[in-house]
Amino acid sequence: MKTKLVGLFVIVLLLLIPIISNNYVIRLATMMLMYSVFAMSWNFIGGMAGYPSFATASFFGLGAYAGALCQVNGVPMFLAWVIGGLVSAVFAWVLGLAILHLKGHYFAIASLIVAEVLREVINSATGITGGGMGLNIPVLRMGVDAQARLFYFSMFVIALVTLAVSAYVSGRPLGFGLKCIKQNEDAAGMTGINTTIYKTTAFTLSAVFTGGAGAFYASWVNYIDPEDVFEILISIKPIVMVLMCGAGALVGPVIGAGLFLFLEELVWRNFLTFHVGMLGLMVVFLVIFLPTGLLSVDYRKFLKKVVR
Amino acid sequence: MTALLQLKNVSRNFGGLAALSEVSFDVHPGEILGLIGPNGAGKTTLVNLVTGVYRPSSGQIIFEDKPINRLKSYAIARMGIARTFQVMQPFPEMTVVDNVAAGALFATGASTLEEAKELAQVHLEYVDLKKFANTPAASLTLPNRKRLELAKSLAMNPKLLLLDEVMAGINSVEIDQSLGLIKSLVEKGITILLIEHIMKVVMSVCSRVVVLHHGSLICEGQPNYVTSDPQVIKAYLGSKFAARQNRVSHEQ
Amino acid sequence: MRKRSKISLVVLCFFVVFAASVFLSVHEVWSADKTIRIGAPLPLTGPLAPEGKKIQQGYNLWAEEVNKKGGINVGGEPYKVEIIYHDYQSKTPRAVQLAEKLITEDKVNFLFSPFGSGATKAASGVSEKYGIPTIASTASSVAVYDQGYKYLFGTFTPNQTLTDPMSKIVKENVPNAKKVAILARNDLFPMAIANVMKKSAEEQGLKVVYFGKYAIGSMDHASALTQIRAANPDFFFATGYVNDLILIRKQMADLGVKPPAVGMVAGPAYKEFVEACGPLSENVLSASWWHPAVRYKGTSVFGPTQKYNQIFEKKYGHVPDYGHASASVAGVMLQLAIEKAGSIDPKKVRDSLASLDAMTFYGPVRFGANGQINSLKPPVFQIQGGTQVVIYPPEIKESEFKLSTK
Amino acid sequence: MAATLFFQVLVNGLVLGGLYACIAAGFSLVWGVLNIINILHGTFVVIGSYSAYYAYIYLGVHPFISVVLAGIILFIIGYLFQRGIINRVVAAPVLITLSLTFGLDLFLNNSLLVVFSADYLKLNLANPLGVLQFAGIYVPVDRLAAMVLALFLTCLLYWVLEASRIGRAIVAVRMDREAATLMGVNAKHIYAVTFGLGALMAGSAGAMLSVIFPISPIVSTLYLSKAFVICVLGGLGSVAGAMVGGLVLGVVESFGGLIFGPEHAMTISFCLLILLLIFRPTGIMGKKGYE
Repeated sequence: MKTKLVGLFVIVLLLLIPIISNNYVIRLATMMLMYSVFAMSWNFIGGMAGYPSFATASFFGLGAYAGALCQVNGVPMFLAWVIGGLVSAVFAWVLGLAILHLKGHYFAIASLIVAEVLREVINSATGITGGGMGLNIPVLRMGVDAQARLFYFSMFVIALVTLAVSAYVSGRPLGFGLKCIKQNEDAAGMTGINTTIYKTTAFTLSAVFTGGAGAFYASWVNYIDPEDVFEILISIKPIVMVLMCGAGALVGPVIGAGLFLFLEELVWRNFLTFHVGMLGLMVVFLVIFLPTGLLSVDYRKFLKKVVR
Repeated sequence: MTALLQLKNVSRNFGGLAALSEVSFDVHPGEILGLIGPNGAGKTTLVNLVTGVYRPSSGQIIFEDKPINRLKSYAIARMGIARTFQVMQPFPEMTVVDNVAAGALFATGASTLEEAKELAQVHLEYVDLKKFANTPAASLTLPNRKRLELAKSLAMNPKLLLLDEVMAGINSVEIDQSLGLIKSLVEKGITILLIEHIMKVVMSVCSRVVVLHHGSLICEGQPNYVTSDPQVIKAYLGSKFAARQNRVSHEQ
Repeated sequence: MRKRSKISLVVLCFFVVFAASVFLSVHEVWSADKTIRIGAPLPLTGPLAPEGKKIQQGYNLWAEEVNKKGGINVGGEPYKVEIIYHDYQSKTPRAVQLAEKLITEDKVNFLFSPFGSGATKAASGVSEKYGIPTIASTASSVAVYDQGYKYLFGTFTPNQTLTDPMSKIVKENVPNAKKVAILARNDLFPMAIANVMKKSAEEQGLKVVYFGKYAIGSMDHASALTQIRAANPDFFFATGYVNDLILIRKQMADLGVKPPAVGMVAGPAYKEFVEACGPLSENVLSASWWHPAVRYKGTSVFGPTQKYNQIFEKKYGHVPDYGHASASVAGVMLQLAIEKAGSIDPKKVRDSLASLDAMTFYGPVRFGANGQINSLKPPVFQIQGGTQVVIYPPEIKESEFKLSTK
Repeated sequence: MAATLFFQVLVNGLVLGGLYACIAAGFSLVWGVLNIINILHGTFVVIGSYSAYYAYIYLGVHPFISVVLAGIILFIIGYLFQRGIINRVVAAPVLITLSLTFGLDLFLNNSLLVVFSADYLKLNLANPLGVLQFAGIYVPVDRLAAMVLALFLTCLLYWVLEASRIGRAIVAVRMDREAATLMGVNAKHIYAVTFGLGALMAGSAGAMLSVIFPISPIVSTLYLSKAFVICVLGGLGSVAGAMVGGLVLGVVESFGGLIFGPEHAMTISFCLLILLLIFRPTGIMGKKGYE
């Protein structure tokens, strides 16, 4: 009951943002929602199934390019987002069948390298993608404020859908089976779980919304290039966000995304040429001191300690 | 009477080392077949081959007249082969009831998670673990973990149950309880392959016994026949003991 | 108990983030009057950082010089200049976002565009949307200016103004010149300039016998250079950024690629290139939109070219290159336009820029209808004796073209 | 003519492969023993290059001698990083360790950017080593020397692991940490030494490469991505694997560039990597059966 109330409160708060703040804050809030989509998506494969996936950047970049190319060729924006998500999903399905038999470091590296491969491929397919020159996406013919709000609410919907699917999955046999796979994959197989299909489904779920967010991003910033959308940092960020709030938890990723963006913004504002380094320190700090998530810190105890 | 499970010349190599070579035997429906052998004989490898963790390097495994040696473990599980684990417990951070529910949900007809959890309660009752239903599996004591393993396997509603050293590390009173439990399973119509190295256990419940040594099948037959086989004695107790045994029988 | 504390922590987090975002949004714009604020998104980290730093030096020099002289005179009232930098980490979309942030949140009056044609084109949509006059100090592709935008003005003439004279010089000076090989980085500017070089060379009656692209981030050019050696060209033209060209020049020597003429854009204009290549940089041909050897009697804040060089060298300890100069002149253009308009109203300054006709240390400044400068004649230069010497146009040339020997 | 081209490209590939191998050897060692994917590796190489550059400019030390100096500097840096920070997560899942070294790399690389600026430097020897030439095939001596030196260092590393006391301890810890600890090996120290050795190899590689590649903090990611590919190609944790992986990558890139055009050279090597991961994740030199 209480959780529901809190959820409702948060949703109302998020809905209020575009009414009470300026375009820049709306942009930040949109970014936060996008980060939370990354984190929730990653949670399917990383949190639920326990596979150390560094493939977020691949899915994001692929979705961005698929969506952008659709839009350049006249496909309506919203449809282009759906296509971006689907392209990523299909890619993830095939990729999953190929690399999900790998474990641990091998899987991590394979998923990490995929983004590099895609980046190189898109870089060299100059004829279609513009290569390193990037791709311009047609600008929407509407007012600046209206645009900011349109994108905010669109991302809000995407995030909500992702959350809903996460919640749905975690309460169903799929989520249950993934939990088993995370604990002991061999035993899960012998319990009758088709581990290949389950893992691949989780991988695909983690791709579909990330890909959709990628296509969204392309429309939102009007310009993408391979260096940007396949950046390795995109793969690392959701992991840190989820780690911040405990892997596997449902709303954890959302809060992690908010906190992470806040810290990132803070660092970025205060250090002109050293913000990347500060971001690195932040990641180090979070990983070393909070490997099980902020939510696992009993902060009342902590406060008591501080007060005394 | 056709066999429920047939192994035909099954071999498995690991990096050039033969863990199992040319093993053949049948498991008949409704029996308790003992599989014994000293440590390192290849017993667990055999279980892993039957349950699809590994694939045989050569040979065939047939279950209910269908070859299963190329199937994945989930498919084998759904056909009705369940196993317990020797050391590890499957899903340590999940609750006891969830562990059992996993078996009920994925290997049998339970269509929803709720239904599976209800079924799980029944099986927990059966092995007397109901009071621990909501504790994490990792916190159970060793004998209780073994029970959990059993409950989980039963929840899969198996035709063939592979019990991998369920008696190891528990005291004699508990062994007797377990034996009772195993016998009651057979009455339910479940065929059992009992993997053990404690001979006493095997003797009392098994109708037949096969013996593995260094990856080969060295003897097959009634429990009494098997224990008097000199090769088995040698394998178990070493050649010195076998020689002494020989001498003793001579002197007598 | 624990569960409740978790939930309240969640709420707390949200409040913190929310409060912070509101705080950030009202974050006061200080001393809004009497100051002209100019936004400059630059690549201060990442692969383009060297370029970004150069541009920043150029802007800073201008702002300092203006403020030293009391600021910009807007209808009799002096305005100080403040440049607001943000680092876009060499990531173009981030540059676009920052352009918007600078306009909406930092409330800048004018904008200097991000680095290069690609990012400039991407960000130009934003400044057009908000009607903020924007000076592009590093964009040469015509495609950037032909978008029909009204608020974008650029300091670089189109690319063929560099390649036409270069290929002409090669044709005239290399005996029996027939064959050209081109190797280009697969990136916006390097590809664009390679393509126009192909056209220029063909117009001169030269035959392009090799045209290759290399991936961004290549660490080895041996295969391409081996093929080029086999093609035996009279003129080899390579495009890329400084690091690419340093590596290519080194590997040319390693593999015995010795054409009589070697051209490279855009690296040889920078002192780093000469230092890093050492003797190998000798006789490398290049062209750029400006060169410290040019002599224009500028009337703006920096005076004539010599004066600009002097001021620059005094502050940074080395001679400026075209990147520095272009950045400084971007400021000068804006200043001239504001002073002419007598206002900082974006629309008025925009119109004033469009009709600007002035002489600066950088050269005469007039913009075409599309906003790209069309009054410059870019110099062609060659590295001789460890420095860049101008060999074209004839009015300002310091030396004659020399054939490569290494 | 075609034969000359073929052999020239082959030689190009082998020499390049030698350089690649020396970039990857230390990375492979750390991955194999510590089970840590060290994202810092590329930045370590760059620090090695800077050390050699400034040693040459200010002290006139030849970069091939600076190999020792750079190695020592990096060994200390590596040892401290491991002992101070990375040891805290040494047994943690790959998510944690990879994110941690990634964060450290962002920090260290940005620090280099602030200290040295992003401007590209290159070490120009007062007496360049020149080019060997026979039958129309060119071999640059500096690359050749760097390759030989790299081979030598890699063999030295191999020997250290095989024959020295500390080497045996490293191997023991890698086989079974618990058992090694019981036998009196200080695992923390051994981990730090191993990480230090990995950094040492990176630093030495950097010193050698300072005469070949432009030096800047920015190029670290290029080195790192090569190390990745080579490690998986050759097989993890095996010093010989890094050697083989490097040579294979060098040759594949050279011929890939020749056949498909230089813009595809890197794509080809990445595709090779993915295929290998799918079908033979233990690499060319690795043993069958993994994790």
